[in-house]
Amino acid sequence: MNDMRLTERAVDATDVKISARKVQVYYGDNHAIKDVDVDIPDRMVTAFIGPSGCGKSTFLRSLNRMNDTIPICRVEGKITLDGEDIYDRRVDPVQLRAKVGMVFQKPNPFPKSIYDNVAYGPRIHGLTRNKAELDEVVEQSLRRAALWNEVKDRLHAPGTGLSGGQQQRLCIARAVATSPEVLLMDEPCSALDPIATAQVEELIDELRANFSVVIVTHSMQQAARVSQKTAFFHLGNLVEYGETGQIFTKPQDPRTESYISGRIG
Amino acid sequence: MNDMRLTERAVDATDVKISARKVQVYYGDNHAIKDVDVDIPDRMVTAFIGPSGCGKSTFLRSLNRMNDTIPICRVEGKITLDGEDIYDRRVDPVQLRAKVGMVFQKPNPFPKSIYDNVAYGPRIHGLTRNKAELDEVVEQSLRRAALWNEVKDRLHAPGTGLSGGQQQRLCIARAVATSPEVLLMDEPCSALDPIATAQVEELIDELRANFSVVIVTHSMQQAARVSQKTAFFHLGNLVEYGETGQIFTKPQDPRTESYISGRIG
Amino acid sequence: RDQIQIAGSSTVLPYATIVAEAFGENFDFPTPVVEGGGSGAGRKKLCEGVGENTIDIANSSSRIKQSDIDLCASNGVNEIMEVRIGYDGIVFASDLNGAEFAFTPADWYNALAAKVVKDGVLVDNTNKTWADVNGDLPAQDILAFIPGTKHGTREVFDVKVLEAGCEATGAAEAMKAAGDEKAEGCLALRTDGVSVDIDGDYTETLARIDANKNAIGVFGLSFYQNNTDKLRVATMDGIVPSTETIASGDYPVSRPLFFYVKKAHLGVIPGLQEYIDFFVSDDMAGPDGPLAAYGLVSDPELAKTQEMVASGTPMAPLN
Amino acid sequence: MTDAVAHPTPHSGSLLRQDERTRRRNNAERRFRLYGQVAIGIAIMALVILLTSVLGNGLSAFRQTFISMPVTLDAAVLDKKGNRDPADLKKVTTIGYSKLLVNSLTQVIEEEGIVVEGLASSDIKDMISDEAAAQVRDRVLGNPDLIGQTVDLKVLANGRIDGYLKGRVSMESAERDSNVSVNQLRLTESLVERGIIGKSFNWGFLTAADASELRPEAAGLGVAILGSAYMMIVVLVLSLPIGVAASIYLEEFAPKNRWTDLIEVNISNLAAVPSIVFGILGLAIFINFAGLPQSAPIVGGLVLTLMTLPTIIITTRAAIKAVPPSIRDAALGIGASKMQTVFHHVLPLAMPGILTGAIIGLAQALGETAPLLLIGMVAFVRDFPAAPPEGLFDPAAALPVQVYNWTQRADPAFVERASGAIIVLLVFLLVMNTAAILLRRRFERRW
Amino acid sequence: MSIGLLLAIILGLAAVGYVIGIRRAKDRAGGDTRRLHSLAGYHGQSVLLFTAVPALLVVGAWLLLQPVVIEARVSGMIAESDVPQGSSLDLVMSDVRRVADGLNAIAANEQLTEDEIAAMGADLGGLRSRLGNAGVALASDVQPSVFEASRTYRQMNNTGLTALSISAILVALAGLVFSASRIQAEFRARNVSESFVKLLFIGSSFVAVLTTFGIIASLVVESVHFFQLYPIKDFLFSLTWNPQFRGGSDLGIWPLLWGTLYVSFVALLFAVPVGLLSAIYLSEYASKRVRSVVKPAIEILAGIPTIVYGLFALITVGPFLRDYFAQPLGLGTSSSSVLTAGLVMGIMLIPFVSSLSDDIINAVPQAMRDGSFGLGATHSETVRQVILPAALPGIVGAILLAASRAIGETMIVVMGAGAAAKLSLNPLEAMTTITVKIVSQLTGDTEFASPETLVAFALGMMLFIFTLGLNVIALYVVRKYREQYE
Ligand SMILES: Nc1ncnc2c1ncn2[C@@H]1O[C@H](COP(=O)(O)OP(=O)(O)OP(=O)(O)O)[C@@H](O)[C@H]1O
Ligand SMILES: Nc1ncnc2c1ncn2[C@@H]1O[C@H](COP(=O)(O)OP(=O)(O)OP(=O)(O)O)[C@@H](O)[C@H]1O
Ligand SMILES: [Mg+2]
Ligand SMILES: [Mg+2]
Repeated sequence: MNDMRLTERAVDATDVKISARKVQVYYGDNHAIKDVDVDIPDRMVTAFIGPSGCGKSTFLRSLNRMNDTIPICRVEGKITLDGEDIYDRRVDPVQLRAKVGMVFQKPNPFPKSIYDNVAYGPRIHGLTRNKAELDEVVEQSLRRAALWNEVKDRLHAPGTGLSGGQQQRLCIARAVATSPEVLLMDEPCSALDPIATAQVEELIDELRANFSVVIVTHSMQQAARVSQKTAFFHLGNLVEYGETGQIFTKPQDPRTESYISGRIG
Repeated sequence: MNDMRLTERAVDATDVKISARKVQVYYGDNHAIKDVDVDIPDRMVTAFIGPSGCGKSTFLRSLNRMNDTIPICRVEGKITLDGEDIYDRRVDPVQLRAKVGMVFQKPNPFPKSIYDNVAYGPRIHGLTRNKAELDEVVEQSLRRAALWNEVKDRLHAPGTGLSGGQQQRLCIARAVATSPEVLLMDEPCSALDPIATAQVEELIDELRANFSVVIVTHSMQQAARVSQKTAFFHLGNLVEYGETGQIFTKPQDPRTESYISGRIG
Repeated sequence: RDQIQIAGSSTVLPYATIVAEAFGENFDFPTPVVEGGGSGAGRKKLCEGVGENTIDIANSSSRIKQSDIDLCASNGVNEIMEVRIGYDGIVFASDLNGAEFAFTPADWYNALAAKVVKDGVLVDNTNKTWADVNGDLPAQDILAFIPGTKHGTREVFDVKVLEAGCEATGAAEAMKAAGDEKAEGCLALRTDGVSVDIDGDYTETLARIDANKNAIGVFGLSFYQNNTDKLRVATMDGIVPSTETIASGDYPVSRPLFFYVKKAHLGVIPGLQEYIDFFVSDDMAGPDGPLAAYGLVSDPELAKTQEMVASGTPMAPLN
Repeated sequence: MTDAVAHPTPHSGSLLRQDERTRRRNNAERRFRLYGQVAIGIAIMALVILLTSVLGNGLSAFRQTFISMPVTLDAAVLDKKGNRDPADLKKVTTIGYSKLLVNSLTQVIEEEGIVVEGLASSDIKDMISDEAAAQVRDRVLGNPDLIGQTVDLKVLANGRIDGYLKGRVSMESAERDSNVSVNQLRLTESLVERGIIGKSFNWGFLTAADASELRPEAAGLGVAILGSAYMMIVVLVLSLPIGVAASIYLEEFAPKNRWTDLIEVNISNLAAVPSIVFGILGLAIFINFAGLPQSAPIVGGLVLTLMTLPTIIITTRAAIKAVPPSIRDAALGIGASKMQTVFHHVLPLAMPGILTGAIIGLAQALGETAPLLLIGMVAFVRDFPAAPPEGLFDPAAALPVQVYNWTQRADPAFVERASGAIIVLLVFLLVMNTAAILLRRRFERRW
Repeated sequence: MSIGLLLAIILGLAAVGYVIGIRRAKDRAGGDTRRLHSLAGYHGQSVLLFTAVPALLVVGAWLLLQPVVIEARVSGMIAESDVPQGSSLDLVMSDVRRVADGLNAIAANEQLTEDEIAAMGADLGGLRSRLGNAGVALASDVQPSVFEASRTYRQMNNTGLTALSISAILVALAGLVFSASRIQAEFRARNVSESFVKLLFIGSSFVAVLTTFGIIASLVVESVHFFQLYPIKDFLFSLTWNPQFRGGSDLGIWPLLWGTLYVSFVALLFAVPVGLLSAIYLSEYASKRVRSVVKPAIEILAGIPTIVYGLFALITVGPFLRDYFAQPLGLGTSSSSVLTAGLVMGIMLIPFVSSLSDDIINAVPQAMRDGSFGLGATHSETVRQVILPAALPGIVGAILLAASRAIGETMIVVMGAGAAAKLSLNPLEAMTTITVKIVSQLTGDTEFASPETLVAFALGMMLFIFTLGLNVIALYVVRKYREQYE
């Protein structure tokens, strides 16, 4: 793709957190991501938009090697985090994923209590020194995910007994609790009402102060509201990538334009 | 609740398809739906809105007795379909669910091929006489769910290998294929891009010609676009129910108003 | 290893356990460990070599074979003592409430053999009832439970009953005339289900007779003696089987029982010498001893055996 | 809508009336349910039949006939030199003690004034178990002070007398039985009336060692229970961890390639290897090659471990496979390592299946005889093995071995004991599995 | 120091190492565990592993080697003349060991010094009875050279043990110090201990492979031996099985293979439907209470010794089938038959199918059921068309397990189907299986080196190859139909 533009951007972006070069992802024979180059800046929110099935989740999952778990999935190209190739043999995907957290498209709480769901990350990463600290982290995370008020009386009820939107927020809380450097969120607000959405967006904005956030969203408005950078995917290609304002106001590619204006799907 | 208003509406509504009276739903001790009275008109789209966790899905599931599958769930009150109590002992939930189809909040395709997923309903209900007809129904349904173009070359690939949005549309196609009289859709467009959403909304509009559709949605815009009636739930209560236009323009309950204007969650 | 280890024939097993038990009770040595597992396997284990990991004594319901001796020799087991402990009678018995039978080997041959002589020519056996075989026998369907070919008892049955019957009926002659030099056809049995091989034990045969009241089974004398309230024994050539008739040789169907001692272990395994002395002592293997009480036919030449055991004479090469 | 016009919806009509098709489908549903009930019925019925037959045959083994009488431990017989020298005391064999017991019983009969015509003194001797003499001898050797005293003893009665009290032997059968006489039975009746002969709980059945064919009344399961317990310890300690570890590796870590296919096929194939072949293996590897002793529970345990491994691996793998991938994704997504994912999430969810594997595998291991046949455990063992770990290397029997041995014995008294042994085995199995069954119930959940 | 004590010390050290590891890790993190790469527990674990494992390996290796070394030395001390005629050095060595044990026991009982023990050599006759009193029975008097050898053996053993104790503890300490000193905040303790655990996992999966090698190795020698005595052509292609004591046997595998397949087939034909339907009923329809009672109850069926089934077949089922089916239908008069054995074996196999399938069915996510119910499917349609396909891999596993068990079963076949090797289609006739013949030929009274006995090994080998083939096919079939949910 338009390599020139990319280099340009790399210069003006303050700090590149993740950079992808010529990334290809295949599911068996299905070429799901084609030759994608992208630089995800630090301390910013990047939004991935694009029609359903265009490869957003796939690309997102390749950023923290979650694709490793799908046997038929194959990733080519180079993705670096802070300049280090994450597909290098020496890289421990565990450490990578501790740094690059993920909220999945389908909420997938553990069949454990709400508390344990959130406390899991801090526990395995040793983020807290004692129970009190852990309680603190759990409460904080649930608050930040705008779930605390709904569940504070039933922290020990199973996480799978929550409503769809609650599960989604639980998964956000769970991811936030480990304080990753990069947070990948796959449609984090799809099951949320406008107010909860606003709260999560607030959270995203807050996270941006220290971390890098990548969100996949179908809502143009949301992308416009929360992100500084936007990438538009179409049929596995990264069609356009740039400042959010620019993408939404002056898209350069006709496909971007027609998607934004609601003409292609 | 405001029984008076309800009676009023029941008169002016052309035809009541489902009517609920004093419905209570409990999950163990948790009183999730409190005393809900509602009449769902035939040949119309009814939207359920409300903050996450307020009981929309729960109420929706009680309309076709899907709550029966949750052991701790208990339903009280009376729900009638075409005047017949669906919780009557003589009612066969299977027949009920054939009439009242459902699309779940979390897409749950069967671990079968895309084709088999859609053909499942017609097959068990014996809706088609031969393979050609079945093929026809499958194609139609996939087309109506705006998925045909994406999957027509891989009808025999597993449905679980689709992207999130594709799975959601697959589940819609699956539900549509059985041509139910009432279709309950729990956030059918949550994972869909605007164009696909528009296509699904078109489908809903089309279904309205013959059937009754109930959709749960978090998007006020969507509710306004597709529904004729809207019910607003809050903390398990049905706060307000009425013509969509009226709810969005002149809400009577302060809670409705603040929800619509984005102040309570 | 402190205790004596014994393995081999399941026919000898009960006698060996009786002796082992008494030995453990009355001597300071631990009670020997006695295994079944079959004569063949026992002798194989005996011949596996000299040393703690190998057994000391192999029980056997038949004489050791040259191949075993060769195997022994190749593993350094050069001297073996052969001890004949007595005889085992093999009896034919049917359900207690059934008819009485008085057999001759010829009856058995005519009942079970694949080919029998009829009017001087070899024909396929079509006898259905015992009366077809011999007019003196009851008109009862033939159904015989005989030991499977794994059992040593079967060999005795083959030799002492079938072959004898084959000779007696003239079938052997006819076969030889027909070109079967060694009359091997004598041992070919019918396959139409009248003769049923039993791979299990006498208890199984007994259970089968329980389920098929008109069947005849082959048992060891001691087994029969313990179950006289369920079984009716048949005579052979007019002789009733008993320890006396077998000891005297009147009852034809019997066989000697042996055990084989690895001489190299004598003087090394504590109690081994004492055990074998004890086994063949009159207190045990004599006609009034517990073994006889259980059904072992005492060896008339026991004194010779005792002497041999005391002096530790190894067995001479097989002739 | 076009579709609906093309295919008029078949679900119209009242909910309260089932349409034809629904009725058919519901009938199919009912039939299906019925099949399930019938299937369970068949399984339970088979279980009930088997258990009743085992219990019916075997419960009587837990009671045994004893003769209670005063026995004079005559110093003139037991210690001719009168110096209580253990070496001399040992010279008196069980035959000597047997005479003592016979004298005592004869005396009792005389004192009670029981007269049975034609009763020979050998008849009296045969009423007392041979084991009794051995027991008294052991007791005296352990405590030489008893010599010269008259002690009240409860000694085992002969198996046929026991059989008479249990209805196995009758007057008619005694007439044909060379091992028991009608006179003995008459005498027994008189003694039972006077409370000298009677049945009581048979501790010996649980604690004593096996006995020879001449003393079915004395045969017990002590050595076998110990041997089985030792073997099961070995099996439990080895097969469950190894099996689960291997399954985890194959399901979660191993690359999916030819090599792991090979291992997979290989494991399913091992499950089909007849158990006796594992015995051949054990003989070759553990005894002949590694030099472990014959008849030892350690070898039995190792062989049974190898035999149960495939069962545990196959069930565990199936259970691990059934855990939905989204759970793994969730854990990996927050930076859990594969190992943590497995231990924290996958294993707990797979636990019911793993425990089922353990239950079935151990049941199989506990009841298996064939492989023990070749490693010398199907044996007559009288001496108790020592406490573990040394005891693992001592000869021992096992419960199924005892069952197998006893079913082959000629004396009908062993039939009841074999069934009794099966009861003990099943109780053993239940005790062993209770923990697993309870645990499994706790781990069962739907998500 | 006894081995038990040594092991206890090593494990104790490991436990100490665990604690030290945790402490040190916390120290290194300056009290703030969040700075650690891995949880403190992993640091402890890595120290534990480094302490225990090498030391245990040393102990293991030492214990394997020590006897070899010592016996080589000691056996040199025994005079040629002291080895009795026909006996072997090996046996004398066992005497040496026994005497040494006895000396140890005496020394321990009576608090003897080394010199006093040496003095015992003067009265070798008395020694035997002393040893006897100490619980060590000897078959004959102790020879002087044997006594000397025993003493040396004892001393060397004691020295060896001391040396072992010292070196093992040193190794443990070294491991402890080394791994504890490695602890840094950044030290990847989790990776280290996880790699270690993974290694253990790999090792465990090798056990199965090694078992296979072991089986092949233990079968192949005697099989070759068999084929030298009996033509492989006849074994593979002859249609009769008729072993004889005096040779001239026909040992064709086909009747046995046929019997094996037939009996297993009948057993599965019974067990699979019953087991599967029970599993479905238990997991889908039955109440929790019923399930929690019935499931363990059915599992008892797997624990009943096969001999009980055998007797059940022999006494009850066999005559029943004969009287009510075989005879009225004119299909034979045999009370033992393939059908008898198959049915009874089927009962035994029910839990293999039902319990495992039940667990797997239970593990299918509820969302699958909801999806199907939501479309108006009945419960049975849901089960048949959604749940069973999703649970298929596990169910196939269960069925394979049951099939394996069926092929390997002996007792039920012996008593239920009889011992007659026959090629017949009639299920009411007696037949037998490979496994039965392996057992019976191996434990029979025939001489070992004859083809009649050795054939057992060849049968085992053929069965192994045969089931291997079946399993390969099964693997590919399952692969093809595997369906993954979510
Ligand atoms: N299976 C369950 N067990 C227990 N409680 C449940 C269960 N499902 C839902 N609840 C609780 O019932 C309440 C209503 O849940 P419901 O799923 O109906 O919410 P909803 O309106 O659909 O929300 P959302 O928009 O987030 O999907 C919530 O408080 C939820 O936690
Ligand atoms: N596990 C899988 N196996 C095979 N194909 C897959 C798999 N997951 C996704 N695909 C295919 O890869 C393509 C990209 O999928 P992806 O999930 O990345 O889409 P997406 O952009 O996230 O869409 P959505 O907005 O619907 O979630 C789609 O065509 C999809 O069908
Ligand atoms: Mg997606
Ligand atoms: Mg919901």
